[in-house]
Amino acid sequence: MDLTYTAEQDAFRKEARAWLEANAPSAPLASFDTKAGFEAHREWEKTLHAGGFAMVPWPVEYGGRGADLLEWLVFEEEYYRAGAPGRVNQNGIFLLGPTIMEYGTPEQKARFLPKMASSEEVWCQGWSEPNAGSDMAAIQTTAVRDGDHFVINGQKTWASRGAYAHWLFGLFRTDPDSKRHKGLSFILAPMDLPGMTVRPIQKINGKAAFSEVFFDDVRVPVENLLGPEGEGWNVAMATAGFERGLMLRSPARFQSTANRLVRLYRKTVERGAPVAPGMRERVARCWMDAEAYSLNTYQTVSKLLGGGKIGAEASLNKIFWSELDMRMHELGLELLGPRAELLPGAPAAGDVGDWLDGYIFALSGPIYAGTNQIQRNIIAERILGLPRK
Amino acid sequence: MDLTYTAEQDAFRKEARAWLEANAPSAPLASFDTKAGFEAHREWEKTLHAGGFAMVPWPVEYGGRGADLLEWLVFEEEYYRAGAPGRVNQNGIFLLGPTIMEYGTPEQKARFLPKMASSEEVWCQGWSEPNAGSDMAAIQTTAVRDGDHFVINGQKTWASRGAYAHWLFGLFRTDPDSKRHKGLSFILAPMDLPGMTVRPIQKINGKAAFSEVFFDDVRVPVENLLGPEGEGWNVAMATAGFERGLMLRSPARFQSTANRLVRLYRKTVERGAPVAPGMRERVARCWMDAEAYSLNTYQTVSKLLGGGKIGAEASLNKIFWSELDMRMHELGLELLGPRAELLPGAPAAGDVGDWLDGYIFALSGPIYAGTNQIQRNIIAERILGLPRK
Amino acid sequence: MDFDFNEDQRLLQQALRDFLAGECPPAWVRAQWETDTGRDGPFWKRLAEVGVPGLLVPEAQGGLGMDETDLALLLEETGRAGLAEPVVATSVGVALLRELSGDLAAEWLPKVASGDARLAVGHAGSPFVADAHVADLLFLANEGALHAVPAAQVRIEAQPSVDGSQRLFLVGFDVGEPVAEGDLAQALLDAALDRGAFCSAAEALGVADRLIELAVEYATQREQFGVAIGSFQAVKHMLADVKVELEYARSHVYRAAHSVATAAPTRAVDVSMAKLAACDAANAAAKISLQVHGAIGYTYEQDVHVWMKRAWSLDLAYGDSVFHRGRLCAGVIDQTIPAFAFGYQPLNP
Amino acid sequence: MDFDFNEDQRLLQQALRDFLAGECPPAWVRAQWETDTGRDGPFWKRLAEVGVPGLLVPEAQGGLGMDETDLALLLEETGRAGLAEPVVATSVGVALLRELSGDLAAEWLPKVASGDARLAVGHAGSPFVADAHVADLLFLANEGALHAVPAAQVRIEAQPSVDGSQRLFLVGFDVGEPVAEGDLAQALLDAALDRGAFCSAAEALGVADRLIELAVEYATQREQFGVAIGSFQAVKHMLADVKVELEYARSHVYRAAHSVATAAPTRAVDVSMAKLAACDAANAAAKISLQVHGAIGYTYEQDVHVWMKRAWSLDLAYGDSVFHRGRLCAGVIDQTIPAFAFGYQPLNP
Repeated sequence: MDLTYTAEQDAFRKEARAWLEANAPSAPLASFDTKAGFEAHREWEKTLHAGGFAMVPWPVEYGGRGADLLEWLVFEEEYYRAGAPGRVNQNGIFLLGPTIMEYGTPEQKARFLPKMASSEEVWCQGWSEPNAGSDMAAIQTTAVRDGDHFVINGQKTWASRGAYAHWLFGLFRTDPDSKRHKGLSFILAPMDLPGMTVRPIQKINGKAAFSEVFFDDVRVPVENLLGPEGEGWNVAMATAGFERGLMLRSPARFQSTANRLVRLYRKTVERGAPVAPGMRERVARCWMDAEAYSLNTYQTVSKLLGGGKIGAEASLNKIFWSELDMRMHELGLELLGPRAELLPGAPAAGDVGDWLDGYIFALSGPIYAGTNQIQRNIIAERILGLPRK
Repeated sequence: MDLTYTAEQDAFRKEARAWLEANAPSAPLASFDTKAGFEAHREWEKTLHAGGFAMVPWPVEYGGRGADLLEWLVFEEEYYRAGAPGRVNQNGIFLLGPTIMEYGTPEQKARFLPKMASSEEVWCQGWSEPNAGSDMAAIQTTAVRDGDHFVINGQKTWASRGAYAHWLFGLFRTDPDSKRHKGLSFILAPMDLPGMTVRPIQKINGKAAFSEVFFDDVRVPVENLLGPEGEGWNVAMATAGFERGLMLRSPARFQSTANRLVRLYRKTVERGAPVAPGMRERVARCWMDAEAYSLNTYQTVSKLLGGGKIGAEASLNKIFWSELDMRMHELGLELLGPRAELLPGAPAAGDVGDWLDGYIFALSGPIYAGTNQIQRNIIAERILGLPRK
Repeated sequence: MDFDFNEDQRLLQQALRDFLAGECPPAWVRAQWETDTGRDGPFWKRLAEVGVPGLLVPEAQGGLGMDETDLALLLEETGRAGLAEPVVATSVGVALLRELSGDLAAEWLPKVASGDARLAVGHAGSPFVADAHVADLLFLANEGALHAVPAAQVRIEAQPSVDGSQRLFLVGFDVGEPVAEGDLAQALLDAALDRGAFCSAAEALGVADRLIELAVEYATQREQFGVAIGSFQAVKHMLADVKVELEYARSHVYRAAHSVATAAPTRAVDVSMAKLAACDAANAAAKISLQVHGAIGYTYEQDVHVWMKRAWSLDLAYGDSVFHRGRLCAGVIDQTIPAFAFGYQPLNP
Repeated sequence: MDFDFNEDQRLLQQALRDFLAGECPPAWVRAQWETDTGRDGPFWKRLAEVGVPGLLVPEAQGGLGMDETDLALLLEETGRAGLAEPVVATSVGVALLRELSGDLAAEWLPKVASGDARLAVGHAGSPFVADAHVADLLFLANEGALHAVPAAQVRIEAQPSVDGSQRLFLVGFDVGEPVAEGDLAQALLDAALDRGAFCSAAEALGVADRLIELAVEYATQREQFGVAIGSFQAVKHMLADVKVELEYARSHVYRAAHSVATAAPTRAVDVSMAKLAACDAANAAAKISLQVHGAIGYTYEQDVHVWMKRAWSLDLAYGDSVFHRGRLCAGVIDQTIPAFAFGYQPLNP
């Protein structure tokens, strides 16, 4: 065990910090759930890509830097410290990307990964369906083989940024007689095919965030099949593992929120606003929990670099970060007092910042990527070994 | 709605207070889970009975005072304020008593209630069995009719004060071919019958508290059947409702603990001992919750006096008081600091009081009288109307 | 001692529930979010016809002459319906008018009872005044004095809230002759804050109830893994826990109603407990209802967020939780304001 | 940067686990509760043979010359086994001897390594000294100075704890020549407290693990309603939640091991976080394990309470939670002692 960085890691941090200071936008971009914000975020991704920081841990040939996961963590820390924009192609680069690396053919890798790294092509996911939410094995949308195409019919939902994305990946039932986890295949589909209709859904803050995607005899070439036909569930599970795991929820995100919370607390006390006596401890405890998440991630990365694997442990992470994120935002809002409900544009909003929007986002944490109830089942059954039934 | 007491209620309070001041033991009695303590508590019950306060809401003919439930609440408030001893016959007077009043024959009432009120006969309960805990319908102990007797074979467990009690009441399977809730009967059995063996069980503080009771061809006369043969489940459910409900958990108990907690907090702060900043709020919140429990009980009593009934709502109470009681004792122990773990006899224990023992008792709250998990099922299914399966 | 409502009170509650279920369905509530004022004058007149704004107005002035123990059950219904009209602010204003009496009361109380006037009240619990944009008369504090200011004499600046039902304003006015000063003004302002906090707590009960109802309904019809999700113990237990929280909050709110109606010495602490308990229950119900609904609940088109945001804004109305926890501690820990355990009161002499 | 244990460390952990499973089963632990001292000299010698008390003793003095990152995994095992021997106090004492060096160290370190001496340490985290009754040498503070006092020169008064494994004493002694004074004494005492708190946290991890294991075992075999109770979602989710808490506590404890071993500038805050997280996890595991066991778990003959009481006493050992929360706030909120987010450290120059 050695918790100090190597000279190389420090040098990389220095380089990333300098580059981000020079290049990160000084003002927040418009939300990437809007058309204009989506394009602005793509522009930023191009800058990142040009700077060589788009996909730090990917191989150079796919537009990455060929660094290891520890450098990825360092980069994320610097990225959040710089307050750089959210990653508009997160579903592509963090979810699908690793899956293509594991299951893709050489042609698929060459075709998809570089354009993903540069965000020339932005991806959305097509997992859920109206009747397949927590119960993902209930997928009904079919992709029936017809010569060298699959013909897709059905409906996907909760596709983030589905209205602007260029490609969709998801699970489809390629064996119409199959049940549950069998007979599903993992298919990649461009969003501009005839027969595809996208209907945006607003999230609870009234902003568009995800979409329903309807398929009406949509023809997708068979070479867009990722992994073996009928084995889509296993391919998807690898992706779900990544999603719940490391890359999308880098510890720097929560440490950054915790640091902002500490600053908000200190500022609130300094200006003499009323603060509950227990707030001091509760804020410190959030900071401590964010720290635990960071430490735990470094443990996981050390394990991975030592040849280990992430399994059901990802479910532990999901519960921990999602509950921490809500807790931190609740405290932030409590510290804002009567101003907590004001929209950022309100004249009296002053420095309320984005705690409210952050809270609304945090509220989705225990729901998406497998509800926390599903995660608890997984922990109980696969980690603790309690009986399924 | 009128939240003031009548002159009669105030007069009764005055009378009870004066009597308790004059008669309640000035020092705590030995635990009623010990032989000596058991007898000392029976002595106190005799005093109470002589004073006319043993069973305030019972009819005069059965040794009560014929008062209503509001006066009962007032009496309880005064009883806890006086720090008077625990009720050694609580399983009799609060659980079985009301059941006999509802289901007993005139002979049974005359035979059992007066001696119960005076604690000449102390009762223990025989509900649970090793394989029938939360799942009480799994009862296996049989009581087979043989002429004018039932012949009982099997085993009961968790009978509080079973080692000293004079009588036991419980559910037995009188139809050996029956399943689950059917074929059970509610039977009263003296503890000195041939074939009964009592084995004490120590609770986690090492003190005897409950017993296993073994039945080996124990013959009980049929007149000890309470309610119709084979209808024991319904008779027992009425009892379980009382247990979870009003009488055993009078609000004064929790208000008294809350007041002690406030005093402990103030004393701790006054003597300059370290106290967590949030403790102030947490203590106040406990006091507020004890208050809610009291208010809620007065609501329930008002409803009962207006002709209403207690149903599944008793499950709401069970969860609330049991969790509150644990929370209050946890805070009490936190306030004691490093002395919290000392046994009361330790030379440095000083004024640690009985927070530790109270905590150990509080820990049983979410378990006995139906675990809180069972109560949540009841609330969800019977109050909220969620589907059973 | 009788801690229950009478049959008339229950009937009035049921009548209002039926009225609002018919007249003020979720679609209507949501439509109000989109209008300029978020308030509907003609609907306010209809509310007056069923007696809501005039409930606290003495019968002599055309009201029902009732008190807060009657109002509590009605506010649960406005909360349940998600009604955005200024019932709370007007009720608080009516009580001020009653206390002030004289010409001001004689002029305004009948107008409130008939639905021809709405009131707004500024208080120490918030820098903002709710519904200042539609109020005909505003009670505003200035340097310890209380002023009754007609709409024409105020300047307002809208402060948009995440809750589309909540319309908040910073308000300025040209200071004229106060209607009360010194200790009297302070007492009136304190009472206004307590009354408003109690009213908000009562609405929060209805909000919590509605959020639980929505979750139970959804969990009963939504199937996953071949069964209704409401049959899963995880769902059951989450909802059971919040139901417990709600029912004990209810006890605090009903007691606060009595304490406000009778100006009990413990009023401040009683109201703070009610506000804390009810708003915590509503916030918990919001989180759990959202969780039970899953992704569907996270969409704008579903109703969960409407009541969730009501829960959030009620939590901040008439003193946020920090304010009320402060008063609770002042009563229970410091004992600088009266708080005594219910049932443990000193004997009447 | 490598936040993982190496294979040797894992093997040593497994070896100790096997040893304790064989030599120190629950019946043995419980038997110790009933003895006068609660400690077993011959067993201590055997522990010394497997290297436990001598782990921090330099190789030159017959120890293993390892550090706290090695010790962490072993203390998890002593916690898991419920071992009551003075491993923690002796480890803390060894570190003091190492720092003091000189004749004292030369005399005592070999004796500790060979199992011929046990140590006890008084510190600011508690008025009581654990294991003072069996210690051959006691480190005690007096007016800012640190004394090393042989057993013959102390007066002890037993303070029975609810945890039969915990033996606490008030200790007096005739003040002689101190072994350290002033800043040095303070630094040594601070380090002793931090080391002891870290050790207690590591034991708490093992205690929590054991409590979860007991619950899982019981829930898997106990049937109610015709199925194993472990198949109920309520049971599953309670245990899943405490498992989450435990695993994140683990991260804090392992980092604290490193901070203690390297005397990191953030040592105080890192240790306090570890102590808080691990003891909270152990206390939560105790409550949930008890709840899963139901009435059976509430009996003396079942093992749950043995580990539950370990959790309680570890929570109070080497600073209670109020002490450690105070340090956490001093670091994070007041920033009067060093605390910086892991990974956010300033760059090396």
